[in-house]
Amino acid sequence: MSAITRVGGPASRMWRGRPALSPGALKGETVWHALIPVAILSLVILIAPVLAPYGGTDVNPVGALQSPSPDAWFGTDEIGRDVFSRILIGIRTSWFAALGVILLGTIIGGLIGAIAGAFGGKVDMVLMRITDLFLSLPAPVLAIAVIAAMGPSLRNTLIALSIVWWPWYARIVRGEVRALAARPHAEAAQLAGVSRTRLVLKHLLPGAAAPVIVTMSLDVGNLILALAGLSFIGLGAPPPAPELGAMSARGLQYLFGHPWVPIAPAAAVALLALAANLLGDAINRRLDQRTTR
Amino acid sequence: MTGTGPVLDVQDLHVTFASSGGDVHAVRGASLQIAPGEVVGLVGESGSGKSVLGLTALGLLPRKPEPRLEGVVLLDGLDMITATDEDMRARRGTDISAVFQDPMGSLNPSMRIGAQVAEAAGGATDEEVAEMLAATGIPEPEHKARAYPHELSGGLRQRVMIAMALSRHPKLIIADEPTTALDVTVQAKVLDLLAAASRERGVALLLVTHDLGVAARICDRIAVAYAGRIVEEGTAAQLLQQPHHPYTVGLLASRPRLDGSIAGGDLPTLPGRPPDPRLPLAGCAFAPRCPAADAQCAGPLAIHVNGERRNECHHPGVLTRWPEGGPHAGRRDPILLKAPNPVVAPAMVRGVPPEPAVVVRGAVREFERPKPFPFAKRPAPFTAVAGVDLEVPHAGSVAIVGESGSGKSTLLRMIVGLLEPTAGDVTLGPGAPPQMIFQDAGASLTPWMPIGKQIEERLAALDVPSSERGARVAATLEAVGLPAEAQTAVPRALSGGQRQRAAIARAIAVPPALLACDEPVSALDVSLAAQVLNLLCHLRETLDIALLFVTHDLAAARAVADEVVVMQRGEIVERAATEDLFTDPQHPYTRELLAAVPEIHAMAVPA
Amino acid sequence: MGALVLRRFGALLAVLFGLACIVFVLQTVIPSDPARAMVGANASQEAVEAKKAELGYDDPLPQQFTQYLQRLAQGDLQSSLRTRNEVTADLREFAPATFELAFSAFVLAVAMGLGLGLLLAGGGRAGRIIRIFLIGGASVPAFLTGLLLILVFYSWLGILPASGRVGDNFIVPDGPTNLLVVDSIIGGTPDLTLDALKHLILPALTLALLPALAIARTLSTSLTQVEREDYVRTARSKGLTERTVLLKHALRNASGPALTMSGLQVGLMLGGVVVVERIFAWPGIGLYIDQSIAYSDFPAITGATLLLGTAYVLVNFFVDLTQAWADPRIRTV
Amino acid sequence: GSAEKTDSASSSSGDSKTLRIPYLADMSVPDPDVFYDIEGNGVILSQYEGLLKYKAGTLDIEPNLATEYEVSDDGKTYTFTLRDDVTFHSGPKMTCDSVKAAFQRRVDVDQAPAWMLADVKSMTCENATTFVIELKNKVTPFLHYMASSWGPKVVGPEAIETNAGDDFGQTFLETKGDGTGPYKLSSFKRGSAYTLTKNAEYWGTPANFEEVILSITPDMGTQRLKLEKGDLDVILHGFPASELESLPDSVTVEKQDSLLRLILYVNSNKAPFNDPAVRAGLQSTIDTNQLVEQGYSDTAEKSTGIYPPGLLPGEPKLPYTPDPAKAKAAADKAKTKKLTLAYSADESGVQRRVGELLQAQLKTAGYDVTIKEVQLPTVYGWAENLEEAPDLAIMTNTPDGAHPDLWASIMFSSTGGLNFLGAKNEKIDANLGKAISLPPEEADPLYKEIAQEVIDDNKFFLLGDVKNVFVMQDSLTGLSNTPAYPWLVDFAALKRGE
Ligand SMILES: Nc1ncnc2c1ncn2[C@@H]1O[C@H](COP(=O)(O)OP(=O)(O)OP(=O)(O)O)[C@@H](O)[C@H]1O
Ligand SMILES: Nc1ncnc2c1ncn2[C@@H]1O[C@H](COP(=O)(O)OP(=O)(O)OP(=O)(O)O)[C@@H](O)[C@H]1O
Ligand SMILES: [Mg+2]
Ligand SMILES: [Mg+2]
Repeated sequence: MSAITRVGGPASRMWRGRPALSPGALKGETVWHALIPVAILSLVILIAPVLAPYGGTDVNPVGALQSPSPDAWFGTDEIGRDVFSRILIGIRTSWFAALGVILLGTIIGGLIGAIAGAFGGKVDMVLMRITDLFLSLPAPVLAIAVIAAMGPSLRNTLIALSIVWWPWYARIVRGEVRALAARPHAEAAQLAGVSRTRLVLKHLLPGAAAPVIVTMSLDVGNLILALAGLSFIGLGAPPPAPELGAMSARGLQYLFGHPWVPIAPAAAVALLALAANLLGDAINRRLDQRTTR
Repeated sequence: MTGTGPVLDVQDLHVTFASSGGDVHAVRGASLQIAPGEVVGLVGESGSGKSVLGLTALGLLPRKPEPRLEGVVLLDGLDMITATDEDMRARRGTDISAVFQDPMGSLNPSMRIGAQVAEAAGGATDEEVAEMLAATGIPEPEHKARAYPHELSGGLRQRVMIAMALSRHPKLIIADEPTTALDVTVQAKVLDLLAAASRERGVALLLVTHDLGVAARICDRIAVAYAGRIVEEGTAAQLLQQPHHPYTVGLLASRPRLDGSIAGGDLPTLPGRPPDPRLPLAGCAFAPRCPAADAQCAGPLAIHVNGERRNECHHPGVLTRWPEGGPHAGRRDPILLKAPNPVVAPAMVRGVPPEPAVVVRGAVREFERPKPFPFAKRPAPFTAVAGVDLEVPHAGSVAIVGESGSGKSTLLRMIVGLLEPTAGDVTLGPGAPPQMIFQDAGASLTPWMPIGKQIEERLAALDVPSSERGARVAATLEAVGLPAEAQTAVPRALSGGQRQRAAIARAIAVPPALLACDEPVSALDVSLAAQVLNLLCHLRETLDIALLFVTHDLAAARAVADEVVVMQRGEIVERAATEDLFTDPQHPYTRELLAAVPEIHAMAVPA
Repeated sequence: MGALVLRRFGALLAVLFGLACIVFVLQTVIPSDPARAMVGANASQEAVEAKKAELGYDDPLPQQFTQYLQRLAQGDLQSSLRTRNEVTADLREFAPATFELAFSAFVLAVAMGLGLGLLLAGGGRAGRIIRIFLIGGASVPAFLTGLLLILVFYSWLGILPASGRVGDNFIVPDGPTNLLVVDSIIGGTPDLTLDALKHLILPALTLALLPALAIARTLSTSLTQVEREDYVRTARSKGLTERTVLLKHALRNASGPALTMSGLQVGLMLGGVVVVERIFAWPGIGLYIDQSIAYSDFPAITGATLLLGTAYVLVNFFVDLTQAWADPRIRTV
Repeated sequence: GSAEKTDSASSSSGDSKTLRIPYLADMSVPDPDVFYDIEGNGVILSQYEGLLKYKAGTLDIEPNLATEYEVSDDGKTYTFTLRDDVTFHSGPKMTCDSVKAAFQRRVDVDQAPAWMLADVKSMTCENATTFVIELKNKVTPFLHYMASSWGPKVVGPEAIETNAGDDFGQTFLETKGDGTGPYKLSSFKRGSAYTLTKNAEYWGTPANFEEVILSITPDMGTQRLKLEKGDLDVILHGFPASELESLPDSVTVEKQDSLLRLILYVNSNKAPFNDPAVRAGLQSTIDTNQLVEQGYSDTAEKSTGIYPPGLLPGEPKLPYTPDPAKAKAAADKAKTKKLTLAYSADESGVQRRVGELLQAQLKTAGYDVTIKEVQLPTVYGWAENLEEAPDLAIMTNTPDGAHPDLWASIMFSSTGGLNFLGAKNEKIDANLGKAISLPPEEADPLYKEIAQEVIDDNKFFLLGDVKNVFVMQDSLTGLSNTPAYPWLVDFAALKRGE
């Protein structure tokens, strides 16, 4: 890059249209609208055990493979468990599983990204080469290999997914931290005598929060789908765990005779992903507006 | 329809954007005519609706949020308000074209220059493109036509923009801040080119700018915009010599001039801010800021037309000179800040001359250049600062001027310790470590942290006991002229000028021995700039802070500095006391710099 | 550009080496014993030990690693426990089908992503509805999509075949490329080409769906961003039609993130082939992996992982270069 | 040009020339001396023939390539009279030498099925049609080996001579074949399809279909849709029992007996089931009725004895009766109530279903059961570390042939190949050792003793006798199969119409 272009011009480019002393971040209708489904979902997840007429592995007395009826809202599965109850509890399992992987990914990735971004130089180089390595590999294929190696279990599946998931977050966090570190505010803070840790924690990392949140929300759907796909090829949560992906994958053989068995959990996956995606999308557009307006 | 009438005839234009915080009235009844071949300047503070007016004429207002348009905008007979998209599109390029502010952003980064010019010309051969480029003074036009925008300098890019704007011989060019992003010397050349091109070809030019000096340099006529209206209009000479509207007087006064200094005094400033574009206006919009306003000013608008001249002041000509004294009159003595700080206060012994704030000896800074390919030999490093000696006396004020890329910022960053010099020494005087004010105030504040917290951080770093911090933060904010609420505000919630004050507040919360300022006002419009410059000078006086001040604005340098240093290609080419430098420049480069300053020569200083 | 290619190529080699390391680590942690699996259920403990020694599983790790690398360099991926063939040979047999499928899916995904992205970027109510539809669509597991597609297009409409690469009334040519569509064109057998294409549609569509949505979303986001760029305004100020502005100015500059996304989506596709090839009985690497999993055939799984990983790395290498082509700024950095 | 096969009539589905059958997965290799799985036995058994075979629908042995056999009084020498009208697919006539060479190949290749000839001392050809095998010691079930699905097959000279290479033709037989059966292997495309073409020179009743296409169709849903549409003829296994009812009328379902058995293994090498009393409690914990009914609908029956039905008439009856109180009492003595239950992965998920049901049953007794799915190689590894192996395992097994020894010695002996959880019982081992060389009337009481021992020892629970379920076009007739050949119908006997 040759000449440095001045960012100059009238300051209005940066502050126009913003009311003085307005409150902050996630304000705006779009986000609130999208929060409603997620809020309802969270509530369902919280009180799922209470809502569910039966336990996740309990048998509904109406019998096996019964079609939906007032006694079994979404019918029963091949061994007579109540599909509705299982879905309620499955949403919980899937949601927590997805959140688990995402959180683990965020923590590992965030840590690595923050360290790389904050230290720069050699540390950055080494950490980012490792991250790049993981990023340059096809995550699902790698996950399959890892689970196949460790043996399928929900725990192993989650570990494998976390292993392939964190690099995204490392990348995002590092990118943001680097970008922020190059901004004058980081230098200004440094000149103000702020310690290195505080600089990273208070002046750099919070800036990465927004893109990370967006990615996290978009990832919920992806992860549940990934779990479903793994279950389908026999590498998912072991039975009888009411995990939505596994329920749908294992129920697939009943698609023609007893369609509710695979379709109901798949619809729940879609619903879950839709809610998370809507929120992510809304946050995304909101942040987008904030940064470009 | 064509020929005799104005190329652009704006009558009582209203542009309103519907936004979530209420309707934004960007333009509120502006009227403006431009005759064929005429060069008209449109000046005014930020947010006065200049760009919106230009874009309306182009039919290029953003679609989201949807603007509401009222009035008439006749472009060579076609009403751009009622015209269909297709009609407007057909006029663009042929009847009207544009040059925008940021030459980097305004060119498609992934398309060769030549292709973009050819496209603007509605199809052209390579030879024709080369000719067009050559006509705007681009060297080696055939070669440059094959370049991508990022491979050209800012000045060249803007010339390309101009070549594109001229390519189809339009009747009117709208140039929106075409030179703001350029270096002073380049700025002058580009301006002259625009003016020459439009005069030679008889193309009318609407030059949108916030700098009266820029307008004065080339315009036949100047229109002054305020709060979405044209408040004064006239020939350049009339308007500059005998402004009738107090706002014009204020604008003129707050421009630091090459012949003026504020050593001791203040740059006159326009107090206050333009009205909120979301609020309805009754009467004169400028009244709240006007020293000559009275009850009448709240009444219906008074519009005076007299031949070429037109103004909307209730008492035209009442103000010939902006009254002395800026907004800081009452806040000259920030006692609390001066209170000796046991940890950081310089051990001053009466009688002994204080040590200089900083001494730089033979400072060199090199930057490694990337290898062109993996196993290549590393190319010789790039020398940004090539052996600089510099001394800033205790509580002194030194300005560094010079072209873009001459190493000014690099030098500053070495001085404050953000960069290690490759060679040479930087010796800091006693006192609190140096602080720095950046060009982009917004970017120099942590976006999510309240201003108060950011100031407190610095206090904490210097071991100011936590019990004292609150009071000190409040006092500092007051000292820089920020309201107390700013303490809890995040930077985004402040205006550009306020943000720069906040940055200054943090820097002086514990007065440093040296305050390095890297173009602290170039991102602000004239009146805000003057306010900030004043503030810096006051702080220097009251707190004994030495100022090291980087700028490319020589007038600003003259206003604040005791001594000026001229840099070129990493070296100091001239160094002199301010007065000497301006009256008797030695180095040819200094002379070139001085000549390029857009100065209002014709203007008699209002007495 | 030459320098860039060289630099990226260096990175490519490093990544491939890293991939090899990861696969080696995986191989050493597998709980099931390949030697045991290889000699079968009834074999004696001694036979297992002998096999272990033969395979070098009782050497110290560093030695195993160098041996492993040496074997890799010679293209030796050991033998599959299930098919008892050299994994390399198996992969050679299965790869063309996957290549054909993934490539078609990729083309389809990019095409659909482009179309949908442009639609989405159009904004308005229609855009919002499409957006919701896309998000919903992006949430259906591929195996369900696949079966439902078969149900509709095969069982109900009867216009497309349900599974396999080709109808069994066709003689499948023996090369030269083993890509059926290509081979049949070379061989001048249009009816086979048509049949092969018909077989491709549903699996490719299933595989392409999620990536297409992701690409569409990325493209529309970056298009909306580019729309706000000054040069788009400049283009308009030249009096260009909206179409020209969009296609000539906005799209190319917005393509960067979408390209990156396309490259990344190839990773998802390669994971997706395991599911899709199983549903559509598509005789490719995915099916090979699926069957190998059921057999804990670890040499096969790791071999296939290596192959898919390499393919992915290569694809992204080319995506990188394409991106540099699309954005001249990258070339010089 | 056209790539279609010359005979374009074969393109339409439901014709009389092509039989279309799906496989859920690739078979291992079409080499009879290596192959030891179930999926793929159709490819082996319609290409290759042994000296004897099981008669359709029974457990009786009948002649095949040998017209007669004779066993010496000491039970060590077997003399087979071979057919003289048999030719190999590659052309040459089958002679005693070819048979000997084929048997020798099995020994040389020395893969899993080689054990059937492990006791052979010598093989001689007295003349072109008289093949004599001398054993080292008496092996009563030896004739069953000859009839077994995995028994020695007569492989032709293409593999043994022309393409022998240095691996006894194993490379050749990975994709090609040379046998004597009603079908020859005309193409073997791994992952896609295997094609068998009618052997016009077949010595026996010629096959009805010109061609059998076995296509790899791993998803049962896809198989079903293709079957409904008429693009597949018979689904041999894996069809979910609960979905049978929803099939259209154009499809018939045949449920036939098989020797396949659903078994629960108990790990007696660690707590809690190293305590015989706790193990015994399982007898009253397991509700076999429920497992079989819900797991299999009516595609399996509750097991009544230790041996597959028909192998040992008069064997002791299984005494399992659910009794919650007893179950709980026994479970209370358990050192730990945390159990792991493994099941081997299968396509129709039936073992998982049983596992889940069993999990629920164990839960009522107070156990806390974790289920996991395992693949076969993992199962083989259990024996090496029994402490780490699961507490319980569900598996479906079949004996190699219809003889008690073929079941008991592989399942219950301490060294049995299917004794995955290392159950040890000296009495059983001793009895098995004795019984193998005794004539049936003396051996049977020993086998019954063994059965009683298995019942009392509670290390194996026999849960269900699983049926072969063939889902087929109702236009197909001539279904013929035998319980000893799981998942298999005689391709050659099937025909369309009539
Ligand atoms: N797209 C828009 N949406 C909402 N408000 C807008 C939009 N564009 C401009 N405005 C508002 O209209 C007013 C006038 O803006 P305009 O850009 O014309 O000012 P300007 O005089 O060109 O200022 P500057 O010197 O900063 O360029 C401002 O208050 C601005 O916030
Ligand atoms: N971190 C860096 N790495 C490489 N080159 C740099 C770096 N910082 C500055 N330079 C180069 O050093 C030269 C001097 O830069 P510097 O920012 O000091 O110039 P300046 O005089 O402040 O210019 P401007 O007026 O445009 O701000 C420029 O050519 C610039 O490209
Ligand atoms: Mg503007
Ligand atoms: Mg600078």
